[in-house]
Amino acid sequence: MIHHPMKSGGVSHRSVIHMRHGRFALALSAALLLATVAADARPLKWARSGDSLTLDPHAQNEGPTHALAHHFYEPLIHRDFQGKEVAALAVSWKITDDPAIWEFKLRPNVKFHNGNAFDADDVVFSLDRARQPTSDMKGAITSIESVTKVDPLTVLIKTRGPNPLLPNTLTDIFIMDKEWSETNKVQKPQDFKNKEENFAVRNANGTGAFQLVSREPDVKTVMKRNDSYWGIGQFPMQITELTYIPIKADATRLAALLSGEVDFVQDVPVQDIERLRGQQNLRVNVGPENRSIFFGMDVASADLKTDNVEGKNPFADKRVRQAMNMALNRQAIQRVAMRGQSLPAGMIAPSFVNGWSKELDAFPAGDVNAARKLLADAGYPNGFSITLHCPNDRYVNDEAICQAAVGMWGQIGVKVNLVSQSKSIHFPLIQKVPPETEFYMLGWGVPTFDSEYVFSFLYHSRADKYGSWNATRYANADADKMIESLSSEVDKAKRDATIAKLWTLFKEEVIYLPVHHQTLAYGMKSGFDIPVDVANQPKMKYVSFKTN
Amino acid sequence: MVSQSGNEAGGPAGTGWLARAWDSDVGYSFRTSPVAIGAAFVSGLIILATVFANVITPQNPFDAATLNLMDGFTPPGEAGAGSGMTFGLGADSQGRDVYSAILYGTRVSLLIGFASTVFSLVFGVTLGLVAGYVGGRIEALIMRIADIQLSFPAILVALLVFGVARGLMPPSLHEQMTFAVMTIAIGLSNWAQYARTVRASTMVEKRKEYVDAARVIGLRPFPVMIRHVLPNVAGPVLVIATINLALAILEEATLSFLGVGMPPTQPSLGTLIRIGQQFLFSGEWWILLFPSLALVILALAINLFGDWLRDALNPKLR
Amino acid sequence: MSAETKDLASAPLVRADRLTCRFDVSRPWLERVVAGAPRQTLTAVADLSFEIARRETFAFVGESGSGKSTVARMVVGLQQPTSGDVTIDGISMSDPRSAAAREKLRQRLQMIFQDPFASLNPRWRVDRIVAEPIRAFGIADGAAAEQRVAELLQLVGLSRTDSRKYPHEFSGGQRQRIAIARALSANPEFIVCDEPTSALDVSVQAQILNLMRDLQDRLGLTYLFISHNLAVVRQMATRVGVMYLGRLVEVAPRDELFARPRHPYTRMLLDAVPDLDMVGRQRKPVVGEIPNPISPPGGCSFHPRCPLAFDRCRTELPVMTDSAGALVACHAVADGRIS
Amino acid sequence: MNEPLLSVRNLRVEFPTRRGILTALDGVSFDIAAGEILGVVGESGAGKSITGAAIIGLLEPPGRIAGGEIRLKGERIDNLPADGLRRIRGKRISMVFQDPLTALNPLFRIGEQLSETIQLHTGMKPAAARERAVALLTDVGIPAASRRIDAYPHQFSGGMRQRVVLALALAADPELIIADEPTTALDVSVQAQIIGLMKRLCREHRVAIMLITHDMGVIAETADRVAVMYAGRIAEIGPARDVIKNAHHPYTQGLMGAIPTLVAAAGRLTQIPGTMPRLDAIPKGCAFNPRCPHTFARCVVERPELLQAERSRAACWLHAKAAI
Amino acid sequence: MIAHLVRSMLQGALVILTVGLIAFSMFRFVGDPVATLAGQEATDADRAELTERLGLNDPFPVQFARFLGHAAQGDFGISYRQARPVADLLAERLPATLELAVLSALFAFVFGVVFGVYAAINRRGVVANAIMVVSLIGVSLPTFLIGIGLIYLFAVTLGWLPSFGRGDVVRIGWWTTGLLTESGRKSLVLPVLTLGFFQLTLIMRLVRAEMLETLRAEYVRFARARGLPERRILFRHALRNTMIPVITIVGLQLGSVIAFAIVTESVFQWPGLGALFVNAVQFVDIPVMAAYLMFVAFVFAVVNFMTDLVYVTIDPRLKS
Repeated sequence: MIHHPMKSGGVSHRSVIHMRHGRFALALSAALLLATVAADARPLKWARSGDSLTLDPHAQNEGPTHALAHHFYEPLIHRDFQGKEVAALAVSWKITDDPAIWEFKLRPNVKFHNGNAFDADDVVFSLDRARQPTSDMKGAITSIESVTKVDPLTVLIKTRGPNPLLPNTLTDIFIMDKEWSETNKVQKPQDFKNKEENFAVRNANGTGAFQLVSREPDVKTVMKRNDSYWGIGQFPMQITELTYIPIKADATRLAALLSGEVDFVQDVPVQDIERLRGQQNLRVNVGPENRSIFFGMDVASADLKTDNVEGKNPFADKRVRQAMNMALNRQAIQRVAMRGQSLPAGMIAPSFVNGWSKELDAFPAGDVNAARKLLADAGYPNGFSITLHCPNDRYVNDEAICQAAVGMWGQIGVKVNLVSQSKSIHFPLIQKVPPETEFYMLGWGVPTFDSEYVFSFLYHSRADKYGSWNATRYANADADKMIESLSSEVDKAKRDATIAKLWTLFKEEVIYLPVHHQTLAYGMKSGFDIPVDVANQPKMKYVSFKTN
Repeated sequence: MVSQSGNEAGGPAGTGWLARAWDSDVGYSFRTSPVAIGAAFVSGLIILATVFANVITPQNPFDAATLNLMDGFTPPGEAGAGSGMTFGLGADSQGRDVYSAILYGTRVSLLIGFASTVFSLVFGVTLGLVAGYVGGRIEALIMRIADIQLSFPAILVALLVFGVARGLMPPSLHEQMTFAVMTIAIGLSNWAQYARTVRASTMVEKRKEYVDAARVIGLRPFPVMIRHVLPNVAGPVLVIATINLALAILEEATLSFLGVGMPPTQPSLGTLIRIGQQFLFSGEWWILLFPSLALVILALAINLFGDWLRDALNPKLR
Repeated sequence: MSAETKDLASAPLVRADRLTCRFDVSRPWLERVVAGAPRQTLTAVADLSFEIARRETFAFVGESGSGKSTVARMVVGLQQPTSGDVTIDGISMSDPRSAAAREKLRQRLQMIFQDPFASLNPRWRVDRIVAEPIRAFGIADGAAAEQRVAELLQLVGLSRTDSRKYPHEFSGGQRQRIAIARALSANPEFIVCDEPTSALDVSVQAQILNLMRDLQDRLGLTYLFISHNLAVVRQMATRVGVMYLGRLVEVAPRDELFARPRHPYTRMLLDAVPDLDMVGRQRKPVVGEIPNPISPPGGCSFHPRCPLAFDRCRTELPVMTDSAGALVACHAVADGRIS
Repeated sequence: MNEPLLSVRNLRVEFPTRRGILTALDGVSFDIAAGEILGVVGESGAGKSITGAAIIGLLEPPGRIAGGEIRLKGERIDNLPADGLRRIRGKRISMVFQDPLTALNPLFRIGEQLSETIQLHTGMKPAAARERAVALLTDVGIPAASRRIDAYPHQFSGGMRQRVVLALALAADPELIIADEPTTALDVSVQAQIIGLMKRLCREHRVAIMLITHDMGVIAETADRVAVMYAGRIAEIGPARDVIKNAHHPYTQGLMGAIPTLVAAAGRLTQIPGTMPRLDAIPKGCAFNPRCPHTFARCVVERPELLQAERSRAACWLHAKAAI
Repeated sequence: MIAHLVRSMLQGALVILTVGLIAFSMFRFVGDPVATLAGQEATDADRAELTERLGLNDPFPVQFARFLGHAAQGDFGISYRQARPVADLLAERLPATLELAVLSALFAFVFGVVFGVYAAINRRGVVANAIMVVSLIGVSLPTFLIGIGLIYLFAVTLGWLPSFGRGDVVRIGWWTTGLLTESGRKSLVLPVLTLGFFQLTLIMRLVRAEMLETLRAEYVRFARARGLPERRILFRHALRNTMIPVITIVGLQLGSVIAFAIVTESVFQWPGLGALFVNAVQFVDIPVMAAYLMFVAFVFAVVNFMTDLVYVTIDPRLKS
């Protein structure tokens, strides 16, 4: 199963958000203002390219699935549009005297949609449920050892060793009603992998701001405002009825917005942003997403299968990797393939991730001659050929980027055969042991907003818990050790130093060829102003509309 | 009847087949049908253009290294920002000259069209001949299968073959095998028509006495089928093949449009339309419009020709 | 040896022995089951025996459905008999042991068909059509074959330049000439003619009939002649067999048959033929139509239409008996009730 | 002499084709008297069927009447508008086709097709029309007509079907029936029955019949008068016995000699050399001149009109000498 | 007649069986069901156990019989991709596809027959020729281009009609219909036109050809010779005979409209079976592909049977 690349839960205990577009902040504060005025309410039709896979909140750790679940269910802590942590079902949390035990105070007077009261039992039940073998969320909260109720509004969470980052991991762990779950026999999460189905897949009973009215998978999901929501008065809550409609085809989705059938499109194709901006009654908001796109290559194998070089691995030569890196004209990709909607990158972490720096994110200017020279030095004056694997339905213009890159490498004599296919076929090539690709495109989001997450998945040698998305075969024992040390390092300065050292090393080695940090574009009727959510999980209770 | 005696008026004997064909009823019908002439001219022109595509295009759109990304989205008639060359029909998102891409894409479409048409023709005609000539259980079996096949639309069969082929082949081979898979998928979805027609004609022909005459001198069924029956069922087969060619091209386009066809690095017309469709609203109309026009004109020309051929070869309609 | 050869020469060229041909005309299995209908067979030819001497023209005459064409097809091997056998010059047409001899025999055996529009492959040029047997039997090739085709075309009254044309460039009569040329190309001695002129106009028919007779005289051919037209049969045949519902009812030398028809069916047929000599005269009407051959009447199959039928005719199948120079299968004749 | 029922004068029918205009009928003139059977014979392509189709107004496009006139009881019918001609068809002039198998609509009962025609032309009520239909079927010799009337065409044998077709032709008591090869598709014994039936109907219903056939025997038995056609023209016309026994046109003579019979000596048949010309290559002058044993200069340049020859009239210059 | 219908039914059964065999073979041999179901972590013992439990060790005919048995009960297994019972997926999307297909078929049939008859009667007329040219363009225009064009014109430029989906649907039991709401009806227009247009051109051309064939029949000439009015000949005699072959082929077409819907549904995001199938092909979701195939076979068999029923009532030659 493919989780991480699709995962978009962004967590930051630091909330380093660079507000590139000042009007988001304005819009948000305006929205909050309006909320208190309690203007009139109206429905919202929300279109996106893909549907949620299941309503069972613990069955799939996937972006679009969570995005919808956030409207029915709530975690103890969630994040607003900027990625800032906001108290949800917990009102406060702190580490107790035992550094391995956290205490959470729960929100009083909260009711589930079915009228049942929310209390500590539900939290204990839900966190236990999320750690069951069939849960897909268990990986996110492996550090939890046990959850205990103290009183109806207090729970203790014991972790395996001190874990200062625990709250960050809870933002996508939804709380279910224990009684409802038992009545409907859904104490265990749906076993998605083994094609199970349970009551919770089609029904939802949470504490969220919206209640499920009806759901037709891949067609539409209708929700209505939860009028007994605890947050009324705190959030605008102006959407009376929310209809979520997956529309796969770009053109159809856009047509739906243009013709006014939907109010909000979460993924506007980059080429259409300009046109939408030209529309009187429409608005487009763009903003950075917590995700970077890059190419990976097999830097360690003795020989490559898909190349035309006998007995040698051209990628094993750093000069070749540098040449490939130089040949990549990131500005051209940004300007033409992405229509300006991306940030060319030199590292696999956007600016709001801990460890990012301007120097590290710098990249070489496209220089064909220098690249050719490097190749010639490495012994490939006439280049070589290699197969590149690319997804065609996962990232913004993924296929077009690959195509463009193929042309650029072609200019330095490296003939790249492009194989682009669906993510469901592409990702296993990377995840398999040993990997079945030698050259590939991948995108990476950093839900913890910390470089450690990047290192352990992408740079650590492939071993047990680590390196599961590292198909480069890169293995550096020293680096591995340094990466492992990050999780237990409590001294922040020391930790940051290690991170910087690692980034410098990896950048020097040119293990990956970063392309850009992805940008999101939301399109909507001009009556709304929904800013881009860094995690790409907009929560509609925040949305208000203007009456201009 | 009088109308028949018109048919008997043959041209001068002993002239070349071309002259005779020109002078025949079909030839006459061709000469007097502006639609047929136009359709044949346009089809011929397109085929010629695609054959000499590498000579008459400024760019090889299949060679990614020659593309300049900065030329991307150059409007028709303007010079690209990267290479500075002028793009008569504009450039697409990859800086590919739309005109070159159309010719190369049409070449791919035509190749798949021809290959799959030949595939289904050979397959269907063989089965039809055998069914019609041998009869009995073999015929029943073949025709039942053809019935079943015919009750499933070509696009469904093609999708199915495509899906099965993908399931059977290692993912790494998918891209290289696309051409073959497409050819077989489209070919397999169209053979039944030939089989049906050929069987029906064969059953008519085999009752004719010239077949008996051949059998009297001891010819075996196979030579009789090949030498005598086959040439006489060629007319309807030709008509079906022409119309099937148009159909196969459209089918290829549809498959590519649905995303199960040719890859964007070797775009066929369908792939070009699929790519172009992304720019339907963004103002870069030329990326969608020109390949669509090319596809429709090509299909229409072939269809018009096939339609005329059907009427011309059907003596009843004269 | 010479005595034997002489014997062979006087022996009949073609001998058919109790030829029977049945076709399964049952409706599909399922329909039979649902309707509870039995299997149905059509007996096209039943228990037919005849002999054809060298250089004679033996004719079968009968209305449609009488099985005369099936006989023709069985004689040339286009149709396998259900039972019985045809031997030509002592070689069985159905015995597997004589397969090799039969292949050689094919060269001596040809057929001329009814429809000159259907019997020539429209996609072939005349030279190829005419030369097909020559090539198939390996008689000649290349220029020799070309030369032979030219001779044949001239023999049947066409020009040698016609060899480069296609069949559609000829009229019906000319096409039948081409068909005759093809039949003659491999120098056969026995030709089966299945209604060779029934698709032609009378003036053309006369040309073709004359041509066929001339050729017979010149080449010493033996004909089996099938026709529904009594006048044409009278014109061509030396001996005539009359068929009704798959059976022979009367066999007689031509003049005998037309002068003194014995079987009531033969008489009825002769009576029914519209004839130039009938100008203005009224004839007695013929009764009934041919019964369905799938379920022919029992006994003598002609009895429902026969003015002379009596009880025996309804139950007992009459056998061929000699009646003063003719063979007749009729109880009334056998009993001497008609002469 | 009273007015003929049908009078055809100088009828000319053309088929425009890509090789120019083909003249299928050229200057055809003849009369049919009430209650008379006129036989029209000729080889295929001679223009017999086209004559019939032209009279009843059913020429297949692009065929068209290009000249001459057709009068029914003195009233011109060749230039009637489509609807006027339709009112004559079936009511005053009926037609019988060669193949009874295909002439009847397979999806309608015999009775429906009969009643339809009767009601259309007589305005009878359905019940009366049905009664008349039963009577007609009985008249043409269909046994148990009141029961068989509800059968479909495929439930009849060939001979019975031709009887039904005749009943349909008689439905509105027409004055003339054009019978185009009505017996050709039938067996000899059935053929004799249908010929007998037609003769009887002609007599009893006082209906004239134009009998188109290539079979001289049928003509001999049935017709009062015969018209022999050659290459779109009438070669000879006269009383049946005269034409058959004492032909005046060399073509007729050749034709008669070419027909094998049951009585004449079975020697060599008389043979007309060559074949009938195609319509695009009809010789100048007398169309028969290249095949005629008596051709002389005039035949090649001037086309002969029908000239009186005893009781017949023949289009042959041989008879002009007599006139001079 | 009964025999005819029984044969039609048996033929349908044969089709279902054959398609079932194809579907089953896909199920069994394309993609390894054990590998797919067991997941990557499974041990050899797990695999063996699963193989046994799934009955994959049984002889082929036994497995096939079991597959058919399950299929007959509507059990097609679980979608690899959506992890839900395939039967549920099909049932959910069935109403959308059926509604679209039936309306398109109706549209195509009515207009196809009208235009076809018109074009046949006025064979050389200007309008008839125009109809034929349009029909050829229709045959030459791929469905997706028609869809895109209609969306561009009616949804984007004019804004009259919705561009995707079914609009508001009303649930009646397990069935959902868009016919009872205005937005539902509006949503149907463009997909129905798109899907129906191709069928319309096919039917029209077919009707024209058959009508011309019929008009050349001897009984039509005979009907003219009997003086029947042209209207009566055309609409009573000729049309009825034309309809016999037309109904057979149209019957087959109607069955395949459902499958033709694949492209239309993809363009219009129509929540039907076709869109489901396209997704299944892309993701090699064999159970869904197999089930869809079986479904189409079933529809074909049913439609074919109904066609034969109509056929039998029209053609008296089949009654005896």
